[in-house]
Amino acid sequence: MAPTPYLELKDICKDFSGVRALETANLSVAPGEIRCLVGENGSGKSTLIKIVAGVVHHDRGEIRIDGHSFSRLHPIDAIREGIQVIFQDFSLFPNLTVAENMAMNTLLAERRRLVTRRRIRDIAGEALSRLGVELDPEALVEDLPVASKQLVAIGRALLQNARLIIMDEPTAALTRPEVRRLLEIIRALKERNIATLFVSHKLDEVMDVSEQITVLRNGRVVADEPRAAFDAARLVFCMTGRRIAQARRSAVPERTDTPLLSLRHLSRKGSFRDVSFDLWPGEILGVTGLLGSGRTELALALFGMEPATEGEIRIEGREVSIRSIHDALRNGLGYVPEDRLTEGLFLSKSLADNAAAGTARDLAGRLGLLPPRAVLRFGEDWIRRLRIAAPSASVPVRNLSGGNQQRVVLARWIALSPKVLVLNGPTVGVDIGSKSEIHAILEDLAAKGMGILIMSDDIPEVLHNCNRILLMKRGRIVEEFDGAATDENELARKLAG
Amino acid sequence: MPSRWNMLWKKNEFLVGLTILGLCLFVGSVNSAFWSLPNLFDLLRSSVVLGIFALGALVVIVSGGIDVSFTAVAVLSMYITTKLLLAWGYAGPFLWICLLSCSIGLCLGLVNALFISAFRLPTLIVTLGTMSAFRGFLLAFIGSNHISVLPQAMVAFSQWDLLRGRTPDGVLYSLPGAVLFLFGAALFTWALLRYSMLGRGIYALGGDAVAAERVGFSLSRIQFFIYGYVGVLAGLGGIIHTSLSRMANPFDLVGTEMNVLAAVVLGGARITGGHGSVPGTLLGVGLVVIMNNSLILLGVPSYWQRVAVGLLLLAGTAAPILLARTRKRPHAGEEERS
Amino acid sequence: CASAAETYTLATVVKLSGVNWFQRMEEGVLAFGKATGHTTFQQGPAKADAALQVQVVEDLIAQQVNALCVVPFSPEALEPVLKKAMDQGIIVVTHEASNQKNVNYDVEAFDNAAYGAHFMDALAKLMNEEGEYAVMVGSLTSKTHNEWVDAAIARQKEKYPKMKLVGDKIETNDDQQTAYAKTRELLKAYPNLKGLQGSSAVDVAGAGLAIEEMGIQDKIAVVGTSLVSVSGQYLKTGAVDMISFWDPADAGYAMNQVALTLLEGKEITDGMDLGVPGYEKIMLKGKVVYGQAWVDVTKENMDKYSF
Amino acid sequence: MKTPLRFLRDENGLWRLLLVTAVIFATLSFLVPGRFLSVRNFASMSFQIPEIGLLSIAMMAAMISGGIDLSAVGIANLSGILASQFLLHYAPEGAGGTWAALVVAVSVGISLAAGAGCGLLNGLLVTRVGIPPILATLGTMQLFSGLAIVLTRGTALYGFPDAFLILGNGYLFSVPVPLVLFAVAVLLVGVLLRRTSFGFSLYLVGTNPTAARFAGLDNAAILVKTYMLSGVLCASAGLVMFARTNSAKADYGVSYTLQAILVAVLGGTNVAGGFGSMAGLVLAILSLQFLSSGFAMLRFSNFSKEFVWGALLLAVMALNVLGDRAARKMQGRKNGTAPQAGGETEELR
Ligand SMILES: Nc1ncnc2c1ncn2[C@@H]1O[C@H](COP(=O)(O)OP(=O)(O)OP(=O)(O)O)[C@@H](O)[C@H]1O
Ligand SMILES: Nc1ncnc2c1ncn2[C@@H]1O[C@H](COP(=O)(O)OP(=O)(O)OP(=O)(O)O)[C@@H](O)[C@H]1O
Ligand SMILES: [Mg+2]
Ligand SMILES: [Mg+2]
Repeated sequence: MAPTPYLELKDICKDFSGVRALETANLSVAPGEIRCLVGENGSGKSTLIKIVAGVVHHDRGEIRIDGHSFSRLHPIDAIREGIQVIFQDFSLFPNLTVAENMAMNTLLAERRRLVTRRRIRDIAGEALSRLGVELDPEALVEDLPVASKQLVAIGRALLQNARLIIMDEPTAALTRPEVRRLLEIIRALKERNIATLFVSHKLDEVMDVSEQITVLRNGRVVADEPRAAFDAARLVFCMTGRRIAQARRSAVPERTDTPLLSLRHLSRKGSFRDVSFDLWPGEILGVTGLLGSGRTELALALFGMEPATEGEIRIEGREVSIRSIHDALRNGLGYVPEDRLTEGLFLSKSLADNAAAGTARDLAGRLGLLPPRAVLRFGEDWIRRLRIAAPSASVPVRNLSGGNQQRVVLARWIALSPKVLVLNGPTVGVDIGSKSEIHAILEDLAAKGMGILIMSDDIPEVLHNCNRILLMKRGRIVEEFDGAATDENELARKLAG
Repeated sequence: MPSRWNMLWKKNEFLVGLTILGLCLFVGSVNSAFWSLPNLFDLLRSSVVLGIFALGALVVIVSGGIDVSFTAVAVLSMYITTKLLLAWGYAGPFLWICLLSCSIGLCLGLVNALFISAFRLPTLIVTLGTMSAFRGFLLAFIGSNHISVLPQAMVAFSQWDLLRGRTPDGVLYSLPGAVLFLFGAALFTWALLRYSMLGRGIYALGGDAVAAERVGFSLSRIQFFIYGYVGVLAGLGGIIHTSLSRMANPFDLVGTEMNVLAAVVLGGARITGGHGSVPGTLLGVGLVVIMNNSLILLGVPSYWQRVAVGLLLLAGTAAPILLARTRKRPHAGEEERS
Repeated sequence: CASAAETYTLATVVKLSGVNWFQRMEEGVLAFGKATGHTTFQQGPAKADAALQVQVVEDLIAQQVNALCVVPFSPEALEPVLKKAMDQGIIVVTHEASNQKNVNYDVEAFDNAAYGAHFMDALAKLMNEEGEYAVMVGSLTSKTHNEWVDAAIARQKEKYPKMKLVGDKIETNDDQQTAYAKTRELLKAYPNLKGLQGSSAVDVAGAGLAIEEMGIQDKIAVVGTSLVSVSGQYLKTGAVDMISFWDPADAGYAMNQVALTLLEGKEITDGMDLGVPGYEKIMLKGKVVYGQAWVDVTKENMDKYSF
Repeated sequence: MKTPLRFLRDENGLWRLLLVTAVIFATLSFLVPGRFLSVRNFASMSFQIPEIGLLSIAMMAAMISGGIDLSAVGIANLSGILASQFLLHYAPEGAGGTWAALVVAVSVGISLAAGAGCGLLNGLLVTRVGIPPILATLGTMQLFSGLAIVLTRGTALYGFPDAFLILGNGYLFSVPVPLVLFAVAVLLVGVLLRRTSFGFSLYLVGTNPTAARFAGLDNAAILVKTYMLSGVLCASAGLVMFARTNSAKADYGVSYTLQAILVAVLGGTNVAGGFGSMAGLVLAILSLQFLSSGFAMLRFSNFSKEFVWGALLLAVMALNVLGDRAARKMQGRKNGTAPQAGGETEELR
């Protein structure tokens, strides 16, 4: 028989000013159990987690932790009960060093009044070695790339005395080796009778690590069964209520005589070296590689943020100089950034404002006049075109789920109709349903002749959507694959090897 | 691995230090009197009150807030203290005077904390409101007279020197004991920010308030501490200012808050929160004090002095930024607002 | 249409509310009200700023007072608003603004040039008519302060050739600590400094404190405008040698008296007695009424003054 | 069915501010009946509002961009003094006719251009050099007012031709000219902020400069233009101020800086950037002016006015928070309304 659960949620309800986020949700986690929580964007996963963490208070229902019942849980209560949370947005301190961030939870849990550098260094050193990654403990977190931030957030939660570690999409920004390492850690935690509640949109991870799976849909638990009861198709069906087939990209564009974009020997000191490739109209080209392989830097160079120092860029055969974002825009290059929340969105502004951010000048009439209504109509137009789930174009994008937020960023760029669109991690943190819809949007754009460059380490994503895939390592392109002729295992092996 | 030298160039304290050194060399080359011991003592004395205020402002800025009310708190607490003591005919030691002023400052600081914590209002708004309200309250209801006959202990305090000397032409110079208060406050603040969990909490709050709450810091406790502490420092600065100038002038100090904030930001604290250090702040204070106390030595014509202060302030702010930029990767610091 | 039995409202507007100087003036203003039975009151801006003072006057015009007695922060800035007041039939009397145009009369305690020159005479005497001296002004934009020091400098050039001005005009921002710090800096830049003239009431207090701390009370002569309540302690120790002022209460009283005289339809005449010390026999020059009301205070006679 | 709720729950607290303003107005009308509700008082207030109003708009523009403009008064004085020097040289007091009108027009142009120039300097210091706005404008504040002192040697310039004085004291169809100027500025800047692509971009840059850069907006250009706009507004405030006082001096209006910040903040401008509305600003000015004039009539000292201003700011802001909380509770009970901004996470900040 199942042991008494460590954490037990009964009939939890939560409304956000009229929006029902959770409706009688039930969840229990036994000591040492590995439980996965899945569901579409906006199904209530993060809300449930925030309630357990004490940062959001539930309206109705019961929370029991280790036998204690809480009517109003505060963050410090949850922490004292042994719950550690890796939040979806990391909740790190950008101004502090890696070591200080990693030590923070432990120090707080130990209820220390005073701290020394040595103590911080020791805690961080231990966490880093447990994670098995190399990070400069003295680096400021704000200077780190997203993936390293995610690692810090994970390391911070791996306390000695934790009883349950909750991970809200901890792998969104990680590449394979780190993911594998994390899954190992989760199993090792189990050895020490520490339970894990794991949220992910990457179903292969879920299937790999979980013992129990809980599926949320529209704030209700629609399935709660052992891992063995699911296969991938059933899981997707439970989550979305429909069947989603992953088709490989079918249309291979005909090559015209000039490539849309061609790079020759593009280099930037310390970032990437001697990068050459062609992108043809209608083609979707994938660039993949591990953390620090120079993918993002290459994308930033194409967008003029960190211009290349050597080599040439040609657009439709014409050599162009891209020294600034302005140059990039003028030459028809668009860029969907990696970090949606800080680089992509104006969180407190409306959906319409976000969508129109790039096009305001074109939308404006004579004298640069731009009536708010025109912006709103523009937003509503894109809600329809990209099927964004939002009550209206005037809601702040903060209130949208990840997948829909990503569509808003896409709308902004599609509206500018660039010749080449560079997407850095286009579906990070997006649920499987939305993901395939976003892919369909990209496919559609390619069909209309746009050249699309996807920077991603999501192997299925590049494999299923790209005509060709370039593998980057240490700033160089080391190999090229044909999307149709490669399989996942081969690519994964090459990536890691 | 970055070399030690490169690490140094990244440190704001180092860059501000270089800027100060440059300024000193310049002033010293124009007028060698700059390098004298009396001048050093004068600069230190001028730093005391500014420095104490700056330490408070630093703590607030690190926590991601801005406080513009501390000068009003300082004036209100020192004036009430002085009035009360005169009414009581107090003749005891300076310590109790200090404590009284600090306690009044504490109460006023807690008023700030109450609004900031209970209503979660932006700090600038709250302190702008309390600044106006405190000063208005003082002048409308407590008094607006200069008081130039102070309690004996305050006068004695202003005459307490650590070191004394006489120049060849027979001029006395001295290092006032008040600098000990600055050093003490600086040491305490430094240790607090660096070695206490409370201090770490202040940095955490400035880095990301939501995250700080999530890892289990009690935001309201931290905020009550911060604004209370600023109040205490303001009370301390106010009473020292009054004692050193041997006059309680209710029109004093208010209006200098921007200079204090400038000193703190010059010293490397980021106005957006999360960054800043006590050594950096002291350097920033030093820079401002040297700037303001060298114009006559430099022989700047009086009509040009304000222009000179403006240019020096801009140069002093720009220098560390530009120095840092020459050392950074080319793209960093590109037109990005901080 | 003003009948003799009517009570008038006379408003006095000062540069800055609350400071000792203008509180003393308020005493005179209120005393006048008490003595005559008319409504008198005093207002002023909360900060020393010409623009705010204009607003205070605006508001008083809106309140339809009968007379305005104004101590302008910046006379020029008040011209239009005072004109507006006069256009509406309000009697306007000013103080410390001998060049004011839109007034019925301006009341001066004395002639500024003479007052400034008298400081130089005092300073020269204390310095044995030789050596370096410096001058301070509250702000470079303050008209009276600059007139006083300009007159003093002119007097020195004319009568005391062995004296020498150093360090330009020092600006103290009407702040005692600035005056203190500037004095110390001055003495470093000019170690042979022998004399100092202050203008704002806190100038000599700041200088006095610096000088007392440096132990050079006997080497430096300090004179300037101030009040006993502000600088008395330094007069006592000799750090400050002489301060001068005119009694603001008397000036306030005199202004109100002039205004009331006009309201009652009478005339101001040369040699007239305004009923307060220093203004018993006024001198009328155009629209300016001069008294002989400055007071010199030294260690010896300081106990006579309580403000 | 939104109307009753909207009163409690509006994004920028505009309705509540309107209510507060109305209450202040009503109270003072009651306390000083004859005089507060008099034509004279309204005339007086309408002459006082424009200077601080123009400066507040300038401050609000800078604050929307995520910065601040502490040099506002310095710009007003410096640009006004440059214009005055030109004016006094070519058309001294008493000059009339078309020549004077022409000179006045040119000097207005000079002043606005100087304001734009000062704003340009601020903008460049912030964007190119990278100095935080609060420090950059603190430095230029000293610089500008210092230059004003150098130019005038600290004395006042006065005696302008009548054609110029109209700007500060004249009437247009029995409305004071400065009020007309202010209204025009409110209208123009209001349209610029809310109904042009520039304004649209400005709000975005103020909200999140990084995202704005990634969206292809030219942050630097937008900020520079904003500081120039702020400079021009300050210059026009300077013109009104100098025309009203018939004189120009380096230290006029030094206390306006904090007042302008107070007005902007009371009007709902977000100090962190990205939010601020003209309607809020106008309401804030009105409420402070009512208090100011009303208190003068009650013969309260100007210090108590300062006290009440501060208290008012705190009260209005606290009221906003309490109102939002109440509204959220009510909305929670009624189910099914559309989601609103804010929410739990907002409260955490
Ligand atoms: N702070 C909030 N204010 C208002 N509504 C909220 C808030 N947080 C969540 N919601 C609503 O609650 C619902 C569930 O949100 P939640 O974040 O729990 O989803 P999720 O399952 O984590 O989605 P995702 O997969 O995108 O992370 C959403 O539809 C959202 O509209
Ligand atoms: N402040 C907020 N106000 C309203 N809704 C919110 C707020 N914050 C979050 N939400 C809601 O939370 C839901 C999910 O947001 P969150 O960023 O947690 O994504 P997530 O479910 O973890 O998913 P993913 O990253 O996979 O899209 C959204 O549907 C959104 O409506
Ligand atoms: Mg989530
Ligand atoms: Mg002497």
